[in-house]
Amino acid sequence: MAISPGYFLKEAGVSFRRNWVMSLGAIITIFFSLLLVGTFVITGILIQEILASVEEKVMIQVFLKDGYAPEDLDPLQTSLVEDARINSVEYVSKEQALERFKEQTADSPEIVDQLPNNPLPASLEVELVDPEDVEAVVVDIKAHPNFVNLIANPEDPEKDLKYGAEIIDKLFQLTNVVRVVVIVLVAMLVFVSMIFISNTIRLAIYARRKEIAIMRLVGASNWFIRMPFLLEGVMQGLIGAALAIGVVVVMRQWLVPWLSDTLPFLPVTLSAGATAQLGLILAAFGVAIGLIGSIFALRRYLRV
Amino acid sequence: MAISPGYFLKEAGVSFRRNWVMSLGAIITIFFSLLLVGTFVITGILIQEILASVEEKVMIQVFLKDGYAPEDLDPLQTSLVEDARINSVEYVSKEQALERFKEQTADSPEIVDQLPNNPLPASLEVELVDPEDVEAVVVDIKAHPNFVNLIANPEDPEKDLKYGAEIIDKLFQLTNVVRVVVIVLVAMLVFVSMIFISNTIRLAIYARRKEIAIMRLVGASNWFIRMPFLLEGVMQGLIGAALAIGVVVVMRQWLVPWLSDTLPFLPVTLSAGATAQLGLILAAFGVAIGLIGSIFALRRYLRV
Amino acid sequence: MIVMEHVTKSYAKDKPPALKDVNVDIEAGEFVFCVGHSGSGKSTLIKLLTREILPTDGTIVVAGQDLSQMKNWKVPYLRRNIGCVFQDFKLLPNKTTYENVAFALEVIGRSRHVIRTQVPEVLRLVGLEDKGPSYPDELSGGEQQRVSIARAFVNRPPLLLADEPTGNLDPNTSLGIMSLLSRINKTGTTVLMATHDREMVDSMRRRVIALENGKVIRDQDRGVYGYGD
Amino acid sequence: MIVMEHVTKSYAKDKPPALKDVNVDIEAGEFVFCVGHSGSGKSTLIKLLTREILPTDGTIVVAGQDLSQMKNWKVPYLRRNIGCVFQDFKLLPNKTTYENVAFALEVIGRSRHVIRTQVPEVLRLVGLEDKGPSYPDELSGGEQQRVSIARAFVNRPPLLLADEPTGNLDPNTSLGIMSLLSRINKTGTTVLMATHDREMVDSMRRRVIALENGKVIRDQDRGVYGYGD
Ligand SMILES: Nc1ncnc2c1ncn2[C@@H]1O[C@H](COP(=O)(O)OP(=O)(O)OP(=O)(O)O)[C@@H](O)[C@H]1O
Ligand SMILES: Nc1ncnc2c1ncn2[C@@H]1O[C@H](COP(=O)(O)OP(=O)(O)OP(=O)(O)O)[C@@H](O)[C@H]1O
Ligand SMILES: [Mg+2]
Ligand SMILES: [Mg+2]
Repeated sequence: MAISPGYFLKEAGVSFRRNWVMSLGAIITIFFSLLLVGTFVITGILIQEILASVEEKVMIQVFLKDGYAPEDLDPLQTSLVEDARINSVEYVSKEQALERFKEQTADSPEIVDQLPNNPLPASLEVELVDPEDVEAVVVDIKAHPNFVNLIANPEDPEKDLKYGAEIIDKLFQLTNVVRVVVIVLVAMLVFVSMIFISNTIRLAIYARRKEIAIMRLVGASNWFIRMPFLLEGVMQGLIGAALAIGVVVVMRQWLVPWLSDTLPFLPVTLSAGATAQLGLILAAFGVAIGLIGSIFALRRYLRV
Repeated sequence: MAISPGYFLKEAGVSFRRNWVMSLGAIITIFFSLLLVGTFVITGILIQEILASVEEKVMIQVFLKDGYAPEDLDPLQTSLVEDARINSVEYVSKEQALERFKEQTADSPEIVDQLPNNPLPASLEVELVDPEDVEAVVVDIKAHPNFVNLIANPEDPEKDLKYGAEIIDKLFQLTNVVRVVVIVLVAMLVFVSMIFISNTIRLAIYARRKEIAIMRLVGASNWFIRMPFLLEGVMQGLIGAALAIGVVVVMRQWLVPWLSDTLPFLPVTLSAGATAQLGLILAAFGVAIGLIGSIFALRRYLRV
Repeated sequence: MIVMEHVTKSYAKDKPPALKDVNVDIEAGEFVFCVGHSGSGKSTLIKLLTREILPTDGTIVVAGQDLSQMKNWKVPYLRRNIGCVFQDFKLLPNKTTYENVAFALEVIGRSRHVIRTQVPEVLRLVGLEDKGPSYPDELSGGEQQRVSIARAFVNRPPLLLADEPTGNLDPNTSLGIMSLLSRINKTGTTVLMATHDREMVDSMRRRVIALENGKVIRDQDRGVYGYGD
Repeated sequence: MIVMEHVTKSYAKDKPPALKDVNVDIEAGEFVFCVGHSGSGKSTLIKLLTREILPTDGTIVVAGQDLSQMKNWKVPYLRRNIGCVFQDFKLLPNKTTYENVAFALEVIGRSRHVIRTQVPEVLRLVGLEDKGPSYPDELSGGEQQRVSIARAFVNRPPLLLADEPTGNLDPNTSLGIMSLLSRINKTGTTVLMATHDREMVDSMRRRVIALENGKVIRDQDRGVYGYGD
């Protein structure tokens, strides 16, 4: 049975052209589904980045008592710098703290001028790699032997060790909710795409059910009948994906710059690598959707 | 030509049952499209509310000089209270201002204790109905005859009149971007729905093109041929909308309470009125999509 | 009833026309056979009369109306006055025998009462009284042909066109159908029938129009099938 | 070649069976007519032989294979050894005449070279050499029937089933097709043909199996059409 593989390609192509109304429908369907998936993935990436930039600003502050011994500070600072979970450790002197306070209360600078001396403590500002480690790091700092010598209130260390636990918790909750919502939406859309595509191919089979019956009567084997449908589905998936990728690339060119212009205080960027990855994902999705849709429709409507 | 109107209903129903594979496909399509539209509208409403609650916090502060004349203040306060654009006007005394400052700088309360006297001015806090009016109201306040008598720096009124112009601007930009994004997404989805539905009905017509040709040969008029398709489209739209409304109601019961539990610091509510309105919108959308999809498909594929 | 003047029909420019300069005049109440080889243009002639296709040239007048000048929206009303038995039956596949026949009445807005009495009657006439609930693909070829015949004259049209209505029927059933058509013709209906059935044509002795390669080569009252003898 | 033993086929429980206790034995190389009224079960018999439908009862053996026991995936290979002319033609509507005939060869994996030589030859045999590029709905009824015939024997199957292959043909063309079938039969192909054409059956004098209401009422070598005389 030397059936030339070219036969199926030819057949898929011919049916593609002759039934172009339906092929176009399937392509548009796949295109829009993938476009929506792509939009959501991009939105997801952007939100991730924005959240990440906010999370970065989460830090632990250790307030030092006036007149602490520098030889007590050094070991703590060194051990923090060596900690893999920690991104950076910055020392803020009393003068720097007052400077900052002035900036913060720029509304009523006269307050600072009225101060007889500098009441603000020096501090260490510890920035974390992953904000989720904050509690563990705090415990470690408290456990450091020099810690009690450095702070003003050894009996109540919470007073001198600030890390905005509440804000971090809220932020994590928000991040998680956003993540869950995005994942649910993408899953929903993929599901919808599958239903749409399987539906389209099912209708294509339905419209050609007489043809299929005739093929069977003439002695065509099951795979002979199925092959062109599978190829057609994959072709449609690929074309739909190509269109979607094109739009994503255009979006990256125009939409992302516009967004970061409009929202200069939020970091809106989409790297070329992420775009390429997204393109690959969409192409794979297109092929998978076309193939799974075809197989699903074939299984239900070409049971032999 | 007394064609019983029942004929078309019967015909639509029969074709509905006999071609249930395709009818189901169309219903699922409409259902998901409307569900997505609904989800977006709800998300839009929630975001609106959250933003509104943030916007409410935008206010104009007028700082009063120490020892101002109360008889100068009263006319200004009255005129502000009578202004329709203004929601509320609150007087904050010097003592209250210091109290607040203590709360804000709870980190370092020792600062306040070190102050020899209260350096903070009394103020009027003006809350607006619509934050967009802020510039106009500021101009009006400056133009008030008593204004110069009340403030510490008549030569530079900007110093004593604060309204966080930058923050407001940023907030407006964010709100507008979010609004544009939501509107674009909803428009895209409606468009996708239309394409999907018109595609489904087009395929239904395609699958029945022989039947239609035969009807023509037997002398059926154009409307006679079209009617059942239109009714079928509307029926499918209505069923799809009903399913979508059901899911929205369930979401309101379960998702919204969960969200406001998870994000207690954000005001997440969806009133019964808004839900009913959304239901009506979805039903209208379903019918419109079914009808427009049918008409579009009929016009293209039943040209007579 | 039917007047065709210099009618030519070409399906494609590069092929010889299916009908060439055909002149036919059929009076109301006549019974006419149209014979000819496979591909000689019989079905084309019938499709022209129902305005399924338009002639390339010439004029066709059916029941006083010029088909080339006719507005598109008027075509359904023309067709309601023409019963047509199609060579390939053209039954609606998702309607039963009963519904297929009833459809011709529903289309022209007949009441349910009329449908309920006329459909069973006409099914009895073609011998399908017990096939009412069967779908077309549950019927034998001959049975489908008879459903097509029943649908064509259930609304008693003044003109009946039949394209090889006995092609799939055994001689006995064919005879039954022919006597039915004769009876219908006697009530005043004009009948034009394309056929290959030599025996039938020869025994009926009606007017015969013979086509060959799209030309009328014979138009004879009380004629015979001819050819091949 | 074909052995049917006590074969019964009911389409629905509440209806009389379409075939009742049919016993038929056809040797390789025979030429057999199957005659009977419309609805007597001729097409049902042919559909049973291609395993388009399964019998309710009894055994059918075609080319040494028991059809009731046959695995589903083997059916295509059975059908490749049976040429079948269907009563309703069953042409693929979106393939041209040439492609429809070529399809029967593509399905069994014939090379392009074989297709290019055999298809035009067989089209010439049925008189359609110039209709190669036409789609089925551009052909006359008789032309479609001839395409169906051409497709059935383009791959020279050992068994040829023909369901009223001359129903839509004029007597001349019918004669041509019949002599073609005779020639095919002389090369060793078994031919079973359902028909209504009395003249044909009477003039050929071959074996005739007559059906009535699903029963074999006559099985006669060198028989005649019978009925209605
Ligand atoms: N739609 C079409 N497009 C192109 N050619 C066509 C079309 N319909 C018919 N023809 C050609 O026109 C010629 C006449 O066809 P017609 O159907 O009128 O023949 P007929 O006399 O009815 O034949 P038969 O007895 O076989 O039904 C044939 O050669 C056919 O191939
Ligand atoms: N799929 C089916 N379902 C139910 N009944 C059927 C089906 N196919 C055929 N029949 C019935 O079985 C009987 C025999 O049908 P068959 O097609 O075998 O007749 P036939 O001899 O070929 O007739 P014709 O000469 O008119 O083609 C008929 O009464 C028909 O209505
Ligand atoms: Mg014809
Ligand atoms: Mg039959």
